[in-house]
Amino acid sequence: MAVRVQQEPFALGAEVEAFAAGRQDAGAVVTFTGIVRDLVSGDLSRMVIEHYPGMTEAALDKIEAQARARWDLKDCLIIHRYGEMAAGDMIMMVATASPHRADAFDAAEFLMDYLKSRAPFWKKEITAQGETWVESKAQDEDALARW
Amino acid sequence: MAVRVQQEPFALGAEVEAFAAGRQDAGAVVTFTGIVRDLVSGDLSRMVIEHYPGMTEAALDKIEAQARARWDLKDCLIIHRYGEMAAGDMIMMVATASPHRADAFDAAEFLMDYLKSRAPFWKKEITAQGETWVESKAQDEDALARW
Amino acid sequence: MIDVLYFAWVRERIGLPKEQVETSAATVADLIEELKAREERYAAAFADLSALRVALDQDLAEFDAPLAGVREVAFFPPMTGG
Amino acid sequence: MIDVLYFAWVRERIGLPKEQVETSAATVADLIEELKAREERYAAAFADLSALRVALDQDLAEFDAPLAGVREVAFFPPMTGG
Repeated sequence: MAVRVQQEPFALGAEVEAFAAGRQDAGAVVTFTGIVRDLVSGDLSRMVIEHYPGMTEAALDKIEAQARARWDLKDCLIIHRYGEMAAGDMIMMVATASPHRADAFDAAEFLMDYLKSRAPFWKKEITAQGETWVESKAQDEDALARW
Repeated sequence: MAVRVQQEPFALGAEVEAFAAGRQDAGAVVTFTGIVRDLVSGDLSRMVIEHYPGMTEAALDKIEAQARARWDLKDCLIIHRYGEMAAGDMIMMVATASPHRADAFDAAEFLMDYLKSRAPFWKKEITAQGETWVESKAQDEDALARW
Repeated sequence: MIDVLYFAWVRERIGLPKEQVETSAATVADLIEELKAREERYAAAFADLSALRVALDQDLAEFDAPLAGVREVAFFPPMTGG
Repeated sequence: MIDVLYFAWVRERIGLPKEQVETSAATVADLIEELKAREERYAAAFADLSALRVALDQDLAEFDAPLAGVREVAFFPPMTGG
Protein backbone atom coordinates (compact mmCIF):
# COMPACT_ATOMS: atom_id res chain seq x y z
CA MET A 1 0.00 0.00 0.00
CA ALA A 2 1.62 3.25 -1.05
CA VAL A 3 0.69 6.81 -1.99
CA ARG A 4 3.30 8.99 -3.67
CA VAL A 5 2.92 12.66 -4.62
CA GLN A 6 5.95 13.86 -6.54
CA GLN A 7 7.23 16.35 -9.09
CA GLU A 8 9.68 14.02 -10.85
CA PRO A 9 8.58 11.53 -13.52
CA PHE A 10 7.93 7.91 -12.55
CA ALA A 11 8.98 4.83 -14.50
CA LEU A 12 5.66 3.19 -15.38
CA GLY A 13 7.17 -0.10 -16.58
CA ALA A 14 9.35 -0.53 -13.51
CA GLU A 15 6.47 0.41 -11.20
CA VAL A 16 4.05 -2.07 -12.80
CA GLU A 17 6.68 -4.80 -12.92
CA ALA A 18 7.55 -4.34 -9.23
CA PHE A 19 3.87 -4.18 -8.26
CA ALA A 20 2.95 -7.42 -10.06
CA ALA A 21 6.17 -9.41 -9.78
CA GLY A 22 5.89 -12.77 -8.06
CA ARG A 23 2.50 -11.93 -6.61
CA GLN A 24 1.06 -15.28 -5.56
CA ASP A 25 -1.66 -13.88 -3.30
CA ALA A 26 -3.61 -12.03 -5.99
CA GLY A 27 -4.18 -13.30 -9.51
CA ALA A 28 -5.57 -10.01 -10.84
CA VAL A 29 -3.62 -6.77 -11.25
CA VAL A 30 -5.22 -3.69 -12.82
CA THR A 31 -3.44 -0.44 -13.62
CA PHE A 32 -4.60 2.93 -14.89
CA THR A 33 -2.17 5.47 -16.29
CA GLY A 34 -3.04 9.08 -17.10
CA ILE A 35 -1.06 10.74 -19.89
CA VAL A 36 -0.95 14.39 -21.02
CA ARG A 37 -2.90 14.57 -24.28
CA ASP A 38 -1.94 16.88 -27.10
CA LEU A 39 -5.29 18.61 -27.20
CA VAL A 40 -4.32 21.32 -29.63
CA SER A 41 -3.19 19.27 -32.58
CA GLY A 42 0.26 20.22 -33.85
CA ASP A 43 0.58 22.90 -31.21
CA LEU A 44 3.40 22.71 -28.73
CA SER A 45 1.51 22.49 -25.49
CA ARG A 46 2.35 21.96 -21.83
CA MET A 47 0.42 21.18 -18.73
CA VAL A 48 1.03 22.51 -15.23
CA ILE A 49 -0.49 20.72 -12.27
CA GLU A 50 -0.90 22.62 -9.02
CA HIS A 51 -1.65 20.83 -5.78
CA TYR A 52 -2.24 21.45 -2.07
CA PRO A 53 0.74 19.96 -0.21
CA GLY A 54 -0.41 18.15 2.90
CA MET A 55 -4.06 17.92 1.94
CA THR A 56 -3.17 16.01 -1.23
CA GLU A 57 -1.46 13.19 0.65
CA ALA A 58 -4.25 13.11 3.26
CA ALA A 59 -6.94 12.94 0.56
CA LEU A 60 -5.18 10.16 -1.34
CA ASP A 61 -4.61 8.16 1.88
CA LYS A 62 -8.31 8.49 2.66
CA ILE A 63 -9.40 7.39 -0.82
CA GLU A 64 -7.02 4.43 -0.70
CA ALA A 65 -8.31 3.39 2.75
CA GLN A 66 -11.89 3.50 1.44
CA ALA A 67 -10.96 1.25 -1.48
CA ARG A 68 -9.23 -1.23 0.83
CA ALA A 69 -12.24 -1.32 3.16
CA ARG A 70 -14.60 -1.97 0.28
CA TRP A 71 -12.79 -4.54 -1.85
CA ASP A 72 -10.51 -7.50 -1.25
CA LEU A 73 -7.23 -5.80 -2.15
CA LYS A 74 -3.85 -7.36 -1.44
CA ASP A 75 -2.06 -4.22 -2.57
CA CYS A 76 -2.72 -0.76 -3.90
CA LEU A 77 -0.51 1.98 -5.35
CA ILE A 78 -1.23 5.63 -6.21
CA ILE A 79 1.38 7.89 -7.82
CA HIS A 80 0.43 11.44 -8.84
CA ARG A 81 2.76 14.11 -10.19
CA TYR A 82 2.56 17.89 -9.95
CA GLY A 83 4.47 20.61 -11.76
CA GLU A 84 5.09 21.02 -15.47
CA MET A 85 4.57 18.28 -18.04
CA ALA A 86 4.61 18.00 -21.83
CA ALA A 87 2.21 16.12 -24.12
CA GLY A 88 2.87 12.39 -23.87
CA ASP A 89 4.23 12.63 -20.32
CA MET A 90 2.68 10.44 -17.66
CA ILE A 91 0.70 12.33 -15.03
CA MET A 92 -0.32 9.61 -12.64
CA MET A 93 -1.02 5.94 -12.14
CA VAL A 94 -2.98 3.65 -9.86
CA ALA A 95 -2.53 -0.09 -9.46
CA THR A 96 -4.68 -2.63 -7.61
CA ALA A 97 -4.06 -6.31 -6.85
CA SER A 98 -6.83 -8.69 -5.81
CA PRO A 99 -7.64 -12.39 -5.90
CA HIS A 100 -10.77 -11.36 -7.85
CA ARG A 101 -10.74 -9.73 -11.27
CA ALA A 102 -13.90 -7.69 -10.60
CA ASP A 103 -12.47 -6.32 -7.33
CA ALA A 104 -9.25 -5.22 -9.01
CA PHE A 105 -11.20 -3.44 -11.78
CA ASP A 106 -13.81 -1.86 -9.51
CA ALA A 107 -11.26 -0.62 -6.99
CA ALA A 108 -9.12 0.95 -9.73
CA GLU A 109 -12.16 2.73 -11.20
CA PHE A 110 -13.22 3.88 -7.74
CA LEU A 111 -9.74 5.25 -7.03
CA MET A 112 -9.78 7.12 -10.34
CA ASP A 113 -13.27 8.54 -9.86
CA TYR A 114 -12.46 9.85 -6.40
CA LEU A 115 -9.02 11.03 -7.34
CA LYS A 116 -10.53 13.09 -10.20
CA SER A 117 -12.90 15.06 -8.01
CA ARG A 118 -11.71 14.73 -4.42
CA ALA A 119 -7.93 15.07 -4.50
CA PRO A 120 -6.69 18.67 -4.57
CA PHE A 121 -5.01 18.85 -7.97
CA TRP A 122 -5.70 21.49 -10.60
CA LYS A 123 -4.61 21.25 -14.22
CA LYS A 124 -3.70 24.19 -16.40
CA GLU A 125 -3.13 23.84 -20.14
CA ILE A 126 -0.63 26.15 -21.77
CA THR A 127 -0.65 26.56 -25.55
CA ALA A 128 0.40 29.25 -28.03
CA GLN A 129 -3.13 30.61 -27.61
CA GLY A 130 -2.71 31.13 -23.88
CA GLU A 131 -3.29 29.49 -20.54
CA THR A 132 -6.50 27.76 -19.46
CA TRP A 133 -7.45 26.08 -16.21
CA VAL A 134 -9.08 22.75 -17.03
CA GLU A 135 -12.70 22.82 -15.92
CA SER A 136 -14.14 19.97 -13.92
CA LYS A 137 -16.79 17.96 -15.74
CA ALA A 138 -20.27 17.34 -14.38
CA GLN A 139 -19.83 13.72 -15.47
CA ASP A 140 -16.83 13.37 -13.16
CA GLU A 141 -18.94 14.46 -10.20
CA ASP A 142 -21.77 12.19 -11.39
CA ALA A 143 -19.36 9.25 -11.59
CA LEU A 144 -19.09 9.28 -7.78
CA ALA A 145 -22.79 8.48 -7.42
CA ARG A 146 -22.31 4.90 -8.55
CA TRP A 147 -20.12 3.97 -5.57
CA MET B 1 -3.44 -3.32 -32.20
CA ALA B 2 -1.83 -6.66 -31.47
CA VAL B 3 -2.73 -10.16 -30.34
CA ARG B 4 0.04 -12.51 -29.23
CA VAL B 5 -0.34 -16.15 -28.19
CA GLN B 6 2.95 -17.53 -26.95
CA GLN B 7 4.59 -20.11 -24.72
CA GLU B 8 7.48 -17.94 -23.49
CA PRO B 9 7.09 -15.39 -20.66
CA PHE B 10 6.46 -11.74 -21.49
CA ALA B 11 8.06 -8.75 -19.81
CA LEU B 12 5.09 -6.93 -18.27
CA GLY B 13 6.98 -3.74 -17.43
CA ALA B 14 8.50 -3.40 -20.89
CA GLU B 15 5.16 -4.17 -22.55
CA VAL B 16 3.26 -1.58 -20.50
CA GLU B 17 6.01 1.01 -20.94
CA ALA B 18 6.06 0.52 -24.73
CA PHE B 19 2.26 0.57 -24.92
CA ALA B 20 1.91 3.83 -22.98
CA ALA B 21 5.11 5.66 -23.94
CA GLY B 22 4.67 9.03 -25.60
CA ARG B 23 1.01 8.38 -26.30
CA GLN B 24 -0.44 11.82 -27.06
CA ASP B 25 -3.65 10.59 -28.69
CA ALA B 26 -5.10 8.84 -25.64
CA GLY B 27 -4.85 10.10 -22.08
CA ALA B 28 -6.11 6.89 -20.48
CA VAL B 29 -4.30 3.55 -20.46
CA VAL B 30 -5.71 0.55 -18.56
CA THR B 31 -3.98 -2.80 -18.14
CA PHE B 32 -5.03 -6.10 -16.64
CA THR B 33 -2.50 -8.79 -15.76
CA GLY B 34 -3.38 -12.34 -14.77
CA ILE B 35 -0.97 -14.14 -12.44
CA VAL B 36 -0.83 -17.79 -11.34
CA ARG B 37 -2.06 -17.88 -7.74
CA ASP B 38 -0.68 -20.26 -5.19
CA LEU B 39 -4.04 -21.82 -4.40
CA VAL B 40 -2.74 -24.57 -2.19
CA SER B 41 -0.89 -22.61 0.45
CA GLY B 42 2.65 -23.75 0.97
CA ASP B 43 2.25 -26.45 -1.66
CA LEU B 44 4.52 -26.41 -4.67
CA SER B 45 2.02 -26.06 -7.48
CA ARG B 46 2.13 -25.55 -11.22
CA MET B 47 -0.37 -24.64 -13.87
CA VAL B 48 -0.56 -25.96 -17.40
CA ILE B 49 -2.54 -24.06 -20.00
CA GLU B 50 -3.71 -25.91 -23.09
CA HIS B 51 -5.01 -24.04 -26.11
CA TYR B 52 -6.37 -24.60 -29.61
CA PRO B 53 -3.77 -23.26 -32.06
CA GLY B 54 -5.43 -21.35 -34.85
CA MET B 55 -8.78 -20.94 -33.17
CA THR B 56 -7.16 -19.12 -30.25
CA GLU B 57 -5.72 -16.38 -32.46
CA ALA B 58 -8.98 -16.12 -34.43
CA ALA B 59 -11.06 -15.84 -31.24
CA LEU B 60 -8.80 -13.16 -29.75
CA ASP B 61 -8.78 -11.18 -33.02
CA LYS B 62 -12.58 -11.30 -33.03
CA ILE B 63 -12.87 -10.18 -29.39
CA GLU B 64 -10.42 -7.35 -30.03
CA ALA B 65 -12.33 -6.21 -33.15
CA GLN B 66 -15.56 -6.15 -31.12
CA ALA B 67 -13.93 -3.98 -28.46
CA ARG B 68 -12.59 -1.59 -31.08
CA ALA B 69 -15.99 -1.31 -32.75
CA ARG B 70 -17.67 -0.56 -29.46
CA TRP B 71 -15.32 1.89 -27.74
CA ASP B 72 -13.04 4.73 -28.81
CA LEU B 73 -9.75 2.84 -28.61
CA LYS B 74 -6.51 4.21 -30.01
CA ASP B 75 -4.71 0.97 -29.27
CA CYS B 76 -5.28 -2.45 -27.81
CA LEU B 77 -2.97 -5.32 -26.83
CA ILE B 78 -3.67 -8.91 -25.82
CA ILE B 79 -0.92 -11.33 -24.77
CA HIS B 80 -1.84 -14.82 -23.56
CA ARG B 81 0.58 -17.62 -22.72
CA TYR B 82 0.12 -21.37 -22.89
CA GLY B 83 2.22 -24.23 -21.50
CA GLU B 84 3.56 -24.69 -18.01
CA MET B 85 3.74 -21.96 -15.38
CA ALA B 86 4.57 -21.71 -11.69
CA ALA B 87 2.82 -19.74 -8.94
CA GLY B 88 3.61 -16.03 -9.35
CA ASP B 89 4.19 -16.32 -13.12
CA MET B 90 2.24 -14.02 -15.40
CA ILE B 91 -0.34 -15.79 -17.55
CA MET B 92 -1.68 -12.99 -19.69
CA MET B 93 -2.27 -9.28 -20.05
CA VAL B 94 -4.53 -6.88 -21.90
CA ALA B 95 -3.97 -3.16 -22.40
CA THR B 96 -6.30 -0.50 -23.78
CA ALA B 97 -5.67 3.14 -24.68
CA SER B 98 -8.46 5.67 -25.14
CA PRO B 99 -9.02 9.42 -24.90
CA HIS B 100 -11.73 8.54 -22.34
CA ARG B 101 -11.09 6.89 -18.99
CA ALA B 102 -14.43 5.04 -18.98
CA ASP B 103 -13.79 3.62 -22.47
CA ALA B 104 -10.35 2.34 -21.49
CA PHE B 105 -11.77 0.64 -18.36
CA ASP B 106 -14.88 -0.78 -20.03
CA ALA B 107 -12.98 -2.13 -23.03
CA ALA B 108 -10.41 -3.82 -20.78
CA GLU B 109 -13.17 -5.45 -18.69
CA PHE B 110 -15.00 -6.53 -21.86
CA LEU B 111 -11.81 -8.08 -23.26
CA MET B 112 -11.27 -9.96 -20.00
CA ASP B 113 -14.86 -11.20 -19.73
CA TYR B 114 -14.85 -12.52 -23.30
CA LEU B 115 -11.36 -13.90 -23.08
CA LYS B 116 -12.35 -15.88 -19.96
CA SER B 117 -15.23 -17.72 -21.60
CA ARG B 118 -14.79 -17.40 -25.37
CA ALA B 119 -11.10 -17.94 -26.08
CA PRO B 120 -10.08 -21.62 -26.26
CA PHE B 121 -7.74 -21.91 -23.27
CA TRP B 122 -8.01 -24.54 -20.56
CA LYS B 123 -6.18 -24.38 -17.24
CA LYS B 124 -5.01 -27.38 -15.28
CA GLU B 125 -3.68 -27.11 -11.74
CA ILE B 126 -1.04 -29.57 -10.65
CA THR B 127 -0.30 -30.01 -6.95
CA ALA B 128 1.08 -32.75 -4.75
CA GLN B 129 -2.54 -33.93 -4.41
CA GLY B 130 -2.92 -34.45 -8.15
CA GLU B 131 -4.07 -32.75 -11.32
CA THR B 132 -7.33 -30.83 -11.70
CA TRP B 133 -8.83 -29.08 -14.71
CA VAL B 134 -10.06 -25.67 -13.58
CA GLU B 135 -13.84 -25.54 -13.91
CA SER B 136 -15.49 -22.59 -15.58
CA LYS B 137 -17.58 -20.46 -13.24
CA ALA B 138 -21.24 -19.63 -13.83
CA GLN B 139 -20.39 -16.06 -12.86
CA ASP B 140 -17.92 -15.84 -15.75
CA GLU B 141 -20.65 -16.78 -18.22
CA ASP B 142 -23.03 -14.39 -16.47
CA ALA B 143 -20.49 -11.58 -16.79
CA LEU B 144 -21.00 -11.58 -20.55
CA ALA B 145 -24.65 -10.59 -20.15
CA ARG B 146 -23.75 -7.03 -19.15
CA TRP B 147 -22.18 -6.22 -22.52
CA MET C 1 -13.53 -37.52 -43.90
CA ILE C 2 -13.51 -34.99 -41.10
CA ASP C 3 -10.83 -33.97 -38.57
CA VAL C 4 -12.06 -34.34 -35.00
CA LEU C 5 -10.05 -32.62 -32.24
CA TYR C 6 -10.31 -33.05 -28.47
CA PHE C 7 -8.99 -30.70 -25.78
CA ALA C 8 -8.46 -30.69 -22.02
CA TRP C 9 -10.25 -33.50 -20.15
CA VAL C 10 -12.11 -34.55 -23.30
CA ARG C 11 -8.73 -35.27 -24.89
CA GLU C 12 -7.58 -37.12 -21.77
CA ARG C 13 -10.75 -39.17 -21.49
CA ILE C 14 -10.78 -40.22 -25.16
CA GLY C 15 -7.01 -40.70 -25.10
CA LEU C 16 -5.99 -38.80 -28.23
CA PRO C 17 -5.83 -35.16 -29.37
CA LYS C 18 -7.02 -35.66 -32.93
CA GLU C 19 -8.36 -38.26 -35.31
CA GLN C 20 -9.87 -38.52 -38.76
CA VAL C 21 -13.42 -39.79 -38.82
CA GLU C 22 -15.30 -41.24 -41.78
CA THR C 23 -18.86 -40.07 -41.23
CA SER C 24 -22.03 -39.12 -43.00
CA ALA C 25 -23.55 -37.52 -39.88
CA ALA C 26 -25.77 -34.58 -40.73
CA THR C 27 -25.25 -32.65 -37.50
CA VAL C 28 -22.82 -32.43 -34.60
CA ALA C 29 -25.34 -34.32 -32.45
CA ASP C 30 -25.43 -37.15 -35.01
CA LEU C 31 -21.63 -37.34 -35.02
CA ILE C 32 -21.61 -37.52 -31.23
CA GLU C 33 -24.06 -40.44 -31.33
CA GLU C 34 -21.79 -42.26 -33.80
CA LEU C 35 -18.75 -41.70 -31.58
CA LYS C 36 -20.56 -42.77 -28.40
CA ALA C 37 -21.55 -46.02 -30.10
CA ARG C 38 -17.89 -46.83 -30.82
CA GLU C 39 -16.35 -47.40 -27.40
CA GLU C 40 -16.89 -46.80 -23.71
CA ARG C 41 -14.28 -43.98 -23.54
CA TYR C 42 -16.29 -42.00 -26.11
CA ALA C 43 -19.54 -42.69 -24.27
CA ALA C 44 -17.87 -41.44 -21.08
CA ALA C 45 -16.49 -38.29 -22.70
CA PHE C 46 -19.82 -37.37 -24.28
CA ALA C 47 -22.06 -38.45 -21.37
CA ASP C 48 -23.00 -34.90 -20.35
CA LEU C 49 -23.27 -32.50 -23.27
CA SER C 50 -23.98 -29.55 -20.96
CA ALA C 51 -20.33 -29.88 -19.85
CA LEU C 52 -19.10 -29.70 -23.46
CA ARG C 53 -18.60 -27.08 -26.15
CA VAL C 54 -18.10 -27.61 -29.88
CA ALA C 55 -16.33 -25.58 -32.56
CA LEU C 56 -16.80 -26.09 -36.31
CA ASP C 57 -13.83 -24.96 -38.38
CA GLN C 58 -12.59 -23.05 -35.32
CA ASP C 59 -15.82 -21.19 -34.64
CA LEU C 60 -18.06 -21.94 -31.64
CA ALA C 61 -21.27 -23.72 -32.70
CA GLU C 62 -24.36 -25.44 -31.32
CA PHE C 63 -24.84 -29.21 -31.13
CA ASP C 64 -27.62 -29.11 -33.73
CA ALA C 65 -25.41 -27.32 -36.28
CA PRO C 66 -25.11 -29.09 -39.69
CA LEU C 67 -21.78 -30.68 -40.63
CA ALA C 68 -22.10 -30.12 -44.40
CA GLY C 69 -18.85 -28.61 -45.71
CA VAL C 70 -17.18 -28.70 -42.28
CA ARG C 71 -13.56 -29.94 -42.26
CA GLU C 72 -12.68 -29.63 -38.56
CA VAL C 73 -14.79 -30.37 -35.50
CA ALA C 74 -13.42 -29.75 -31.99
CA PHE C 75 -14.87 -30.87 -28.65
CA PHE C 76 -13.78 -29.37 -25.35
CA PRO C 77 -15.03 -28.27 -21.92
CA PRO C 78 -16.07 -24.65 -21.25
CA MET C 79 -13.06 -22.41 -21.69
CA THR C 80 -11.07 -21.08 -18.73
CA GLY C 81 -8.70 -18.47 -20.16
CA GLY C 82 -7.60 -15.17 -18.69
CA MET D 1 -5.66 34.79 13.21
CA ILE D 2 -6.31 32.25 10.49
CA ASP D 3 -4.26 31.08 7.49
CA VAL D 4 -6.17 31.52 4.23
CA LEU D 5 -4.87 29.67 1.15
CA TYR D 6 -5.86 30.11 -2.49
CA PHE D 7 -5.26 27.69 -5.36
CA ALA D 8 -5.51 27.66 -9.17
CA TRP D 9 -7.48 30.57 -10.65
CA VAL D 10 -8.61 31.71 -7.19
CA ARG D 11 -4.93 32.24 -6.34
CA GLU D 12 -4.34 34.04 -9.65
CA ARG D 13 -7.39 36.26 -9.28
CA ILE D 14 -6.61 37.28 -5.71
CA GLY D 15 -2.91 37.57 -6.54
CA LEU D 16 -1.40 35.60 -3.69
CA PRO D 17 -1.18 31.97 -2.55
CA LYS D 18 -1.59 32.53 1.17
CA GLU D 19 -2.28 35.21 3.74
CA GLN D 20 -3.04 35.57 7.41
CA VAL D 21 -6.42 37.04 8.19
CA GLU D 22 -7.58 38.57 11.44
CA THR D 23 -11.23 37.61 11.65
CA SER D 24 -14.02 36.85 14.03
CA ALA D 25 -16.22 35.33 11.29
CA ALA D 26 -18.40 32.53 12.64
CA THR D 27 -18.64 30.56 9.40
CA VAL D 28 -16.88 30.19 6.06
CA ALA D 29 -19.69 32.22 4.45
CA ASP D 30 -19.08 35.05 6.93
CA LEU D 31 -15.36 35.02 6.17
CA ILE D 32 -16.11 35.21 2.45
CA GLU D 33 -18.33 38.27 3.01
CA GLU D 34 -15.51 39.96 4.95
CA LEU D 35 -13.02 39.21 2.16
CA LYS D 36 -15.38 40.39 -0.59
CA ALA D 37 -15.82 43.69 1.21
CA ARG D 38 -12.06 44.28 1.17
CA GLU D 39 -11.22 44.77 -2.49
CA GLU D 40 -12.54 44.20 -5.98
CA ARG D 41 -10.18 41.24 -6.64
CA TYR D 42 -11.72 39.36 -3.68
CA ALA D 43 -15.23 40.25 -4.82
CA ALA D 44 -14.32 38.91 -8.30
CA ALA D 45 -12.81 35.69 -6.96
CA PHE D 46 -15.79 34.95 -4.70
CA ALA D 47 -18.50 36.16 -7.11
CA ASP D 48 -19.82 32.65 -7.87
CA LEU D 49 -19.64 30.28 -4.92
CA SER D 50 -20.95 27.38 -7.01
CA ALA D 51 -17.59 27.50 -8.84
CA LEU D 52 -15.66 27.25 -5.56
CA ARG D 53 -14.77 24.64 -3.01
CA VAL D 54 -13.48 25.11 0.53
CA ALA D 55 -11.32 23.00 2.82
CA LEU D 56 -10.99 23.53 6.59
CA ASP D 57 -7.72 22.23 8.02
CA GLN D 58 -7.25 20.25 4.80
CA ASP D 59 -10.64 18.59 4.82
CA LEU D 60 -13.39 19.46 2.33
CA ALA D 61 -16.22 21.40 4.00
CA GLU D 62 -19.43 23.30 3.27
CA PHE D 63 -19.74 27.10 3.14
CA ASP D 64 -21.93 27.14 6.24
CA ALA D 65 -19.34 25.25 8.31
CA PRO D 66 -18.25 26.99 11.55
CA LEU D 67 -14.70 28.41 11.79
CA ALA D 68 -14.28 27.88 15.53
CA GLY D 69 -10.93 26.17 16.15
CA VAL D 70 -9.98 26.16 12.49
CA ARG D 71 -6.39 27.18 11.71
CA GLU D 72 -6.29 26.84 7.91
CA VAL D 73 -8.96 27.69 5.33
CA ALA D 74 -8.36 27.00 1.62
CA PHE D 75 -10.40 28.20 -1.35
CA PHE D 76 -10.09 26.64 -4.80
CA PRO D 77 -12.07 25.61 -7.88
CA PRO D 78 -13.43 22.05 -8.28
CA MET D 79 -10.51 19.64 -8.45
CA THR D 80 -9.26 18.20 -11.73
CA GLY D 81 -6.79 15.48 -10.80
CA GLY D 82 -6.22 12.14 -12.44
